[in-house]
Amino acid sequence: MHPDRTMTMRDAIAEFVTDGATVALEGFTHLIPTAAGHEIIRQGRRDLTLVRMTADIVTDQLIAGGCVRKLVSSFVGNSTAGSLGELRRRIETGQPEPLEFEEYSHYGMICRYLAGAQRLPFHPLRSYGGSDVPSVNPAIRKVTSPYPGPGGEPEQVYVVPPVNPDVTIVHAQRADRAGNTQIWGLTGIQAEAVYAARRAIVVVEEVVDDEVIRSDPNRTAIPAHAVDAVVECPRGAHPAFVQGYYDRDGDFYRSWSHISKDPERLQRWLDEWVRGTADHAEYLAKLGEQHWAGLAVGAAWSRPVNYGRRLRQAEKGMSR
Amino acid sequence: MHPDRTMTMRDAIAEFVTDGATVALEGFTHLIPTAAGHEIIRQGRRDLTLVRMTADIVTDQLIAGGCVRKLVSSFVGNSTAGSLGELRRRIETGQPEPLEFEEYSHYGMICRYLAGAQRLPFHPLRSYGGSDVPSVNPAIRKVTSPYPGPGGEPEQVYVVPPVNPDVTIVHAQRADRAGNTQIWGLTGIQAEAVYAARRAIVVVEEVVDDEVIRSDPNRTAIPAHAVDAVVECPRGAHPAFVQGYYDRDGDFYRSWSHISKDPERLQRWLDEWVRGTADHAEYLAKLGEQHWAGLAVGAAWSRPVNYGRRLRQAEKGMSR
Amino acid sequence: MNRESTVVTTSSELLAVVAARELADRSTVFAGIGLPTLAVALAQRTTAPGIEIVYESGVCGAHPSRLPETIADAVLITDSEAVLPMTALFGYVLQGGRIDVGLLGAAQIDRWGNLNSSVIGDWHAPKVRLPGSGGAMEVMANSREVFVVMRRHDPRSFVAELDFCTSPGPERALGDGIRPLGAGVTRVITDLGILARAGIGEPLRLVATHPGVTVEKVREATGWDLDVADELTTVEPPTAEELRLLRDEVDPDRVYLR
Amino acid sequence: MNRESTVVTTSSELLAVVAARELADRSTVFAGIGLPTLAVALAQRTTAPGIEIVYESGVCGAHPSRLPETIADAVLITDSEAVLPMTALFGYVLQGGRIDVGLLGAAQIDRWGNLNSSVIGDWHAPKVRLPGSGGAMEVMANSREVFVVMRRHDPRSFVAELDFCTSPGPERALGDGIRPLGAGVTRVITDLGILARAGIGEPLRLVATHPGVTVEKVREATGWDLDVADELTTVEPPTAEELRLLRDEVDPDRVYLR
Repeated sequence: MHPDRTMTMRDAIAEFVTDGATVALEGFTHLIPTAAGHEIIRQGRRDLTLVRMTADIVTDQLIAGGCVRKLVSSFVGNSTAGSLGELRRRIETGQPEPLEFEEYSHYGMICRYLAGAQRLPFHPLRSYGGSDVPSVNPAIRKVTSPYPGPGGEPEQVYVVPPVNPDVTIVHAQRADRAGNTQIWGLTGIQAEAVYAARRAIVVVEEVVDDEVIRSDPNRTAIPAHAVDAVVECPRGAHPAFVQGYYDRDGDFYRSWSHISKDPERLQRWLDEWVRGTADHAEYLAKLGEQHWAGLAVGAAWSRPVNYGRRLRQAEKGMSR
Repeated sequence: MHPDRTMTMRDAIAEFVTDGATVALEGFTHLIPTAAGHEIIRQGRRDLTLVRMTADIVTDQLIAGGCVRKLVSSFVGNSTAGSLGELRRRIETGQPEPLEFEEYSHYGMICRYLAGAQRLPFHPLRSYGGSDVPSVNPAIRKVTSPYPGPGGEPEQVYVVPPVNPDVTIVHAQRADRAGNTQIWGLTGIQAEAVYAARRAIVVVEEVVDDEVIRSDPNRTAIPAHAVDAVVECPRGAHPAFVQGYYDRDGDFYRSWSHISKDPERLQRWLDEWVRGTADHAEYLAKLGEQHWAGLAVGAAWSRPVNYGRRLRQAEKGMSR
Repeated sequence: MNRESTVVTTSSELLAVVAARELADRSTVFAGIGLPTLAVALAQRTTAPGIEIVYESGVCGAHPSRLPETIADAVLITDSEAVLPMTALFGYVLQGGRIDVGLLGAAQIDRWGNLNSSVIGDWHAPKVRLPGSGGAMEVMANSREVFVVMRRHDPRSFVAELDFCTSPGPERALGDGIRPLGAGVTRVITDLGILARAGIGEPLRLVATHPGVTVEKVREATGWDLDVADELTTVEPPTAEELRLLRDEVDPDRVYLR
Repeated sequence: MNRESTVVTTSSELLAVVAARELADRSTVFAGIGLPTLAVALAQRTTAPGIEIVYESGVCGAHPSRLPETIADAVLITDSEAVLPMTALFGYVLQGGRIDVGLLGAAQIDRWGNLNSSVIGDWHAPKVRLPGSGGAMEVMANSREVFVVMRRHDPRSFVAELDFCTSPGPERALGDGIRPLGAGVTRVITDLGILARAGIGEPLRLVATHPGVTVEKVREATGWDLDVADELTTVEPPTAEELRLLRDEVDPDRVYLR
């Protein structure tokens, strides 16, 4: 009865990410779909509109990989570890080719996903008043509220339009084969980004049995009906972290500022680590098992909660 | 360091629910704050504006208790078990006194809480087009989107205004003394109703140690900074159910249609079970321990998840 | 239990069987408790094996150990695949357009499938105050199509003019300047037969009657001048297998079957 | 470790100590990583025992086993009191008005506390592309007040005209016809001293200098004609106890202290 939506990364990207598509990659420091980004580079996708709140290393790699025509984002930086070399070159010098950039604030992006997920024509928010961002982004507009403000005066508020990506790709700890996806730790904007999209690919550390998911249905951040492909890809978020699975590779973040500063070095890095590997398993083999010892995490288990079970009449006396 | 916000039900209601206040009680079939409603009746509050999506038994009781001047709701019925006698009398006959009623749909109410929680002047939604509800509720208005519709034409959409209750009261499984509140099973609109309110009372089955909450921070639906009072009141949702703690008292739901049909019988019921009991402990004692055997539930434990712990350098080699 | 009584079919059984057949090949259904529960459970075993029921309470992929008594019954939650907060259920799933078929009931329906579940009489001083919209207005506005199940087909429920329109179909939305997102009511399943309409701008027409029910009887039971489809058919009575599934597997304790 | 070196105070220590003092009696702070982490951790031990830090990543009530390296560090999540989805963090907590003080940095600030974190030069062809708003615009618009910490007080950062206004204060919002919800920047803490303003309509004024810093030096380091408060004071140097707490308890591994 349950559909089986598991696919290989190669097939999922080939089927759902097409040239010219609008692709959202979400994950805020945690659960970044890096392996999916690398596969997009391997398959040589072009002219993508990339939607991503925090444009970071995987964004820089996709731009350097020649995949991205336009970026929609609210933060373009390598976390606290430095700069994104390729992104800055494209924006500051237009070399080797210009990058279209549509700039928002974080909540502006969140409200775009909210409007997209809810099929709303717009979403209001209390930001942008007096900012120069609307002057360089005509998609950010104003609406007059039909209710008076606190002093009885007409009240204006900024709004943003919905975003409806052709496909959203997120990374998560685990899912069942149908696509019921569980996330813990930072859950970010993943559910909204998936619901806003026409198609959704969920990349997971583990595909698990139905019973695992069903023992804790509140943990399901994305229900199966919103998912088109489930890709099992352990360690697919590296260099980002996955709560309870592995830690952030801080050294890699710091090294990216150097790698990306020199365009030739950056292309050599892509040739060696992305285009030169057949898939994420080869990328991992190249990193080496020893590398993961440094990123290992210990145990901090949640305490179980009781969901309860309805007792048959005969059991009821005995339960107390 | 951590504030202790625990209070008795009597003190919490006395301090935060005042005559004439706008009071939201939320909980959708699950986790209904019945005991808090009873305490409001015991303390004889008057002229309340009661905000509640699904106006059900506790609403009928509050109206019959003389506490409510105005009801804001999207569903007025005793679940699948029949009618709310007092509410129907007030609306159909205006006897013993009329009840103001502001009617919405469920999503209209949800969007009012969303706007309230987000300090938005309004929230758009795709309902109400062609409905007679806006003709009897002038708070529901229209806005023209600043973005063209799919055919390039101007697009209109209905909006609702924020609701900001003076106090929101919810029931939950557990909280720590500061107010970090965990809910599982149906989580409903509780978080939004709390964030929309100036003050919030959380009634819980159990006040638990900090470590219990902190072992699973994703389970915290309402963080402590949004809570003003934590009231420990076991079985305080009866006749509603609490996932994992006790089941719904279906017999009571069915009996309410009969009790509430006759205004004198209803007042006798209130005299006996609410005004005639000092607090919820007395109400429970009156029901009797045996009553709870019929509502007992069995065990269905969630499987724990690993939140992970950062290892010291020396531990890292050993962990693999 | 009465395994062989396939001759006598109750009204609940009939409606559940017909509704299950109409759900063929649909993926997601938004439904309440009672008849809809029976219809979807039967569809899962017959016409639509992959169908998923989404409950207004936020439960997706329920695997209840017993037949649920309310849309929020604890048995729907335990062992389910996902429990969504209301903002996600109403905002992302329903308004987001993820529902193929919404199942609704109502006190009154008109020829366009507009529904009243608020009041009988004047809203300001009603003869009967009904529960109101709940999520019905949202189910109507956002589902791809809506099926209505009416236990009793009579002129008090099938009216020329609603006392109050709670949940409007797309024609009324358009008249109000609002772009509709779904087709509105496409099927009405009653104890007399099936009314249907192809989409926006079409009134409900009688497309099938139950065995032994005449067109005249249906037209008399309808408060407006009911159109009859050229290709009027007779509803195939419940098969023995459909009844067996309903009685033995879906509702052996007769929670909803009457 | 150098327990006795209270004589030499580093710039990080100085800024963290001053910021911690300014946080006295506040309840909720929205903050990033680095200096703000140090300042809040010190405030918890001195001026504001009940203060709660809310991180942009959604973490409330963190109890990290180590000093976090990013606002989303795994050590912030494990053992925390709540982890909120972004819709709740930005919508209910920040825009909902639950934050007393937002702590921000910026590449440029002007006399009204408007901030630029987007570009140096023209936005369309910038000399330097900076990260952009992130949540800074929302912190500015929604916090009751905002403190800005600037490691280097110089005319390139303290400018008469911003190259681009990313995060506007309330005066600019009003000029754009938008009702502001907070007071904007009320404190700017720098390596030379403290600027402050009482609220909407007031420019930043120099209210205190660090020991040995002259008013002239601060005015020269500021790109606009800086007003000086009548009641100008000298910042009390970090006490031995403040430095001990920072060095031995808050950041013994010298993650942020330099």
